[in-house]
Amino acid sequence: MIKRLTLLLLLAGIGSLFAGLVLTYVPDETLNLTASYYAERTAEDLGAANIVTAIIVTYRGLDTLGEVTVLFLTAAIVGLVLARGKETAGKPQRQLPPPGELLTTGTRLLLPLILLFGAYVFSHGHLTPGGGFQGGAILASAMLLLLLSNPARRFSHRLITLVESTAGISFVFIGILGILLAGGFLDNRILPTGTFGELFSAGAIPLIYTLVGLKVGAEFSSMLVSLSETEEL
Amino acid sequence: MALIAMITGFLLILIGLYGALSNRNILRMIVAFSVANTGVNMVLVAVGYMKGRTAPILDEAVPAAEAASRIIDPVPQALVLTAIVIGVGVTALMLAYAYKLYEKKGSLDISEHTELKW
Amino acid sequence: MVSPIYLIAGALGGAFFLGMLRDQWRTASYLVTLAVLALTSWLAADWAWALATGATGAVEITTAGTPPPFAVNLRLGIAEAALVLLINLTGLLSALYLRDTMFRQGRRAMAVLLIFIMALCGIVMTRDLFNLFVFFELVVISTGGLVLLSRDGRSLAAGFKFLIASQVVSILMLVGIIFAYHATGSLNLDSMAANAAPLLKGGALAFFLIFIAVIAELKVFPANGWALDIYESAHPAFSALVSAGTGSATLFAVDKLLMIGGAPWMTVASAIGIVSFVGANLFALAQRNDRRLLGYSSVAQIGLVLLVAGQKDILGEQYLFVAGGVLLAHAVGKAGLYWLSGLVTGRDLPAWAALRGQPLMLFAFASFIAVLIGLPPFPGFYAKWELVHTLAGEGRLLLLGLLLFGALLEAGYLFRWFGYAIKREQPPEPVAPSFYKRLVIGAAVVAAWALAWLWGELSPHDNLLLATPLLFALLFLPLEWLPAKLKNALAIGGLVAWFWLSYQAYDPLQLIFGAIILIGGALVLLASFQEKGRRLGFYPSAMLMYAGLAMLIVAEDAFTFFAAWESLTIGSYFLILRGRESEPHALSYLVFSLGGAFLIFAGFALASGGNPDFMLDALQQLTGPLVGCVFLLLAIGFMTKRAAIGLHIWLPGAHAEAETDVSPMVSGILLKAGLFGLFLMLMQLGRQSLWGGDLTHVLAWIGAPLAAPGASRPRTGRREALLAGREGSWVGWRSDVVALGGLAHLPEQRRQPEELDRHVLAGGVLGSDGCEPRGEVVAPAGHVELPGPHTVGREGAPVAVVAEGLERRARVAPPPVPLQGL
Amino acid sequence: MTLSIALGLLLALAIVVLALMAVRGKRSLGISILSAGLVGLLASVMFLLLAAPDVAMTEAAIGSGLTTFLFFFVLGRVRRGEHD
Repeated sequence: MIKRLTLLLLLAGIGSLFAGLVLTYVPDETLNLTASYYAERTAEDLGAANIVTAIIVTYRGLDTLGEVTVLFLTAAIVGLVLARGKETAGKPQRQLPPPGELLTTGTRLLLPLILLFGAYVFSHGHLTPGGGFQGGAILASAMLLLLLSNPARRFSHRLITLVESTAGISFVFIGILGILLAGGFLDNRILPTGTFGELFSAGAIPLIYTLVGLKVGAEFSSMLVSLSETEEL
Repeated sequence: MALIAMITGFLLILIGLYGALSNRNILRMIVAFSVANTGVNMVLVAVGYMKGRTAPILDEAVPAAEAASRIIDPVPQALVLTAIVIGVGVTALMLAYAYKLYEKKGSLDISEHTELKW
Repeated sequence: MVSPIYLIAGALGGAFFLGMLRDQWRTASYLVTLAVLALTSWLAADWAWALATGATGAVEITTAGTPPPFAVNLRLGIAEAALVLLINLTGLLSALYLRDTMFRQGRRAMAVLLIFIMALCGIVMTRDLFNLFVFFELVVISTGGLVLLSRDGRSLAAGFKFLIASQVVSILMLVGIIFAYHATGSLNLDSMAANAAPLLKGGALAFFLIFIAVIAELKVFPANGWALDIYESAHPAFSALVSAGTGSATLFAVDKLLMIGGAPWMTVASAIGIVSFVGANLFALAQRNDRRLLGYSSVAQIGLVLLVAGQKDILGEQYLFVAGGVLLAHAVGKAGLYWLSGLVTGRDLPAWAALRGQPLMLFAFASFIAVLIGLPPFPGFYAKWELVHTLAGEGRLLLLGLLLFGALLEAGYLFRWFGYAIKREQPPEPVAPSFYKRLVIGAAVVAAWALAWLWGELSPHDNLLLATPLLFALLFLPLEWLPAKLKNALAIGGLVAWFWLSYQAYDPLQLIFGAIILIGGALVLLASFQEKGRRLGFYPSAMLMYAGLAMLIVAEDAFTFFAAWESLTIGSYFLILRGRESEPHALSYLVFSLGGAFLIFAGFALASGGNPDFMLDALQQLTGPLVGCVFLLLAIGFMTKRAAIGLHIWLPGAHAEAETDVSPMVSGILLKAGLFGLFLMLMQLGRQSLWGGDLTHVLAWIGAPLAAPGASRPRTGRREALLAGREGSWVGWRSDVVALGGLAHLPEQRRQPEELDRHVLAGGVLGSDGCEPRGEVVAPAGHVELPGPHTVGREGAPVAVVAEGLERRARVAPPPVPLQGL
Repeated sequence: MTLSIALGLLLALAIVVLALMAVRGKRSLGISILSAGLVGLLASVMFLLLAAPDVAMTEAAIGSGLTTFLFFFVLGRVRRGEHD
């Protein structure tokens, strides 16, 4: 009973904090210091149409690097956790019901479309909403569809981790190129910023976001594959 | 509009925290945490919203010249994107832990795993 | 100079590269990990050296080619460089230590370790608030992953609870960040500090959320249950990394936030810090499991550094010296102890007796404990000296008292643990034979002593490590393999030579005590020639005690006096600990002496009014009510060493159990330190009264009654115990009654040492020379009745008789060896 | 303008109700995971109202889609054991 009481007390405290924040919140009329800088300078400096992508990839590129590492870590640790399981448990393989007819043909039809859409999303990150993470998630959903349609299917871990690592290394390499060629780490002006609105514009942003998309897609699928491999433990 | 979203977000956080800390089943705790994460994301976006302005994408409708007066604050959106992915990362890690805890102890009840005392 | 961004980019590149290697190439991946960690450590060391020698100023690293408030930037100043170096070195050593676990886990675990180290460096270097949050999350996730390395089943539950708590903290922090951004318009720490007004006025709630989240990340005392599970169940090398690395990185993050928060938040930080320091130390007293005890000790030390961070405004430019000293001492000491705990198989404290078979590991254990507590040659000592004086200067006496109380608790449970390791019976399981682990522990010991030398150089006072007596004592450590007789001769030679070299410079008081200590010590050591074998540990501790005493009598300023006082305490503790069942008595001796030492420390701090290099002679100019308190503090402190009534509990036990040649050392020479202190105090302060009572009368009465219980109640049977009882009484009766009574009678103004010898009752001191209690009494004081308050007032018999006796003594015996006549 | 506010209020109500369903212990685990996924989906619609298309896509694809699938995957493994 005391545990429930302390919990309610804690929540009451946090709730009053939030209430305080909401009551004193007054929305700005104009963009503040940093937002106005981004609004004016993104178009000429980086040549990216989607300001949010410009912020994510270049201005706050270190955050994105950290974020991609978060996913890399999660995939590595999930692999570590479930790999530990492999040596210990040896339960008999569970007989799985065969996938339905609809699912297999559907997968064969949808798979290329999903992959194409994913590729579109992360390659046009700097022009339209969407980008590396969303494109990567779509690629992972394509992988998911494959898994659902044929659970016993084995994926080569080698390929997935290879894709993931090459994408990661080239992302860091582009960052370092930023120091050598352009203003600083992760600066996107190592490539010409091209004409505004074109596919090949905004310097290295599309390149970085493609790599991020591949990496995120690979990481999510490696997580799914690790989880699915617990099937026949 | 921003206030509605912010209040919903805070409510979600409180519900999520209540669910996470009062439940005994590990999976329910993780579900509650993912609800709380969605709540936080909603608050983050709500803070960046400005009345009567559009999304920070420059195209024909919002030319670069008058961008400063037409778009909302892009920075919270960049932060939210990172926060969502980090939230998913931590949730996936917790699920892996939950699976291992279940495999080791055969039950999903958190109270059985408290061998370590104060 | 290579740009510091490679600290992050290099480690990341290495981690991703590990993904490329095949899973079977374990050695290749391990070598890549070590190479990356070595490179980043070298880079950090290169920058730290450049910054320390002033080759470059603090360097800003901007990313994305745009100026800071609009892009994430990193900074590398001297503090950041030192911390990054510490984190990388601990990472490298832990990777070495985790060799076999890494091979078993494969390249994924190595990648997680690399990213963990990179994230810690990120926390230290980043100047952006949201970037700080991302690196915190990286640390949380990699901690969750690395906790799985240990084979302990409970680590899963501990890891899960850790993730839950971190998730709650990250939610609060995110909300705080967005509202802080809304209030100040930028996420960069420096620009936030620049226009902090809106943040602290309107957005105070937002800053409160961020501050509380980062403090919770620190795992301070009340909110640390889940952290201790990690410390207890995780792999020791990993706990070393968490306590040294994460602790320091998060503390630096708090320091950056305090830069924005300003004074009100500093008091909050120091309040949380002191509560955490004292609370965690109290809980640590009750611990039986070694790693959980280390966990509590980490929480306490992190609380202490938080306290220092909270005093940043009054510490001024010494802030880096003090905070660095305490933090680095904690990091090295704690990491060393965790690595050491990896060698011992048993998990309860007495199981560490297994270390007794390894003299080197025992020395490492003693050094790590000394580093943690902050004993003289180590950085913690210098740092605490400056901190306590600044606190006294600002009149924050409660903080000062709690700080010293916490430090005493910490010394108590750590030395109790050391006592178990020395005295308890050795468990059957041997210590792990791995060479790598010993290499890592050796590196930690070298780092500890290097820090001691470095902080000695940096401190305004002279470097303790280079004081010749202390150096002479430390010389005996490498010579431990020599036979006892040779070492004994060397020791006696050293003592006499030191007396010969410096007796001209002594004034009469110093001459008397110098003679007793050095020549008396040499005489006592003569008895040690009949010992056979190598007597491991006897000579370093004995010489440490003598070094402390030798430095004590020549000390001019309070700093050297107190450093000498603590060294002799530690030396004598190790000596007494050698006795048969002397573990409880040695511990009670240590707790009493260190308690007394801290009282003296507080007394000096109060007297100095906040000026760290306070000369002893300045005691004379003290005026006002303060003097009474200082007198009281110093008196109690010196009397604990004197074993005066009420504070003598350790004396009989220590005597009864001590080895035959240690017992005269303790009674004859060690107690004289207390007496010297009292003499010094009375000479400087003279008669003092506090709250009406004349303190010196009180002192005299304390001195006299010791005779009664000591003589009338000799301990049962044991010859030493009987001797101890009578000995205590002889020493107590004659020297106290006669000396203190006489001094108390001194006229108001204080006396210079030269005039003093006619009045001082050195006769009493000389007469009660501890070597042979049955020595003939110098002056016919034997039948003088106890001096009641009425007799002391006038020029009573005891004063004249013995003073006249002294003059005959001084004229007759040539100064070099006055004692021969006894 | 009032249309978006009305829509916002409706969405907010739906989200809070679903969140309560996701958290309350009495519902079966599957239902609570599903309602958590729906909370994510409705949140992404709310983000559209808040003029944040990028975030809406991410929340939809990753926040609700992938997370819900991860939950059901682990639930499948665990469900074989004891019924919650």
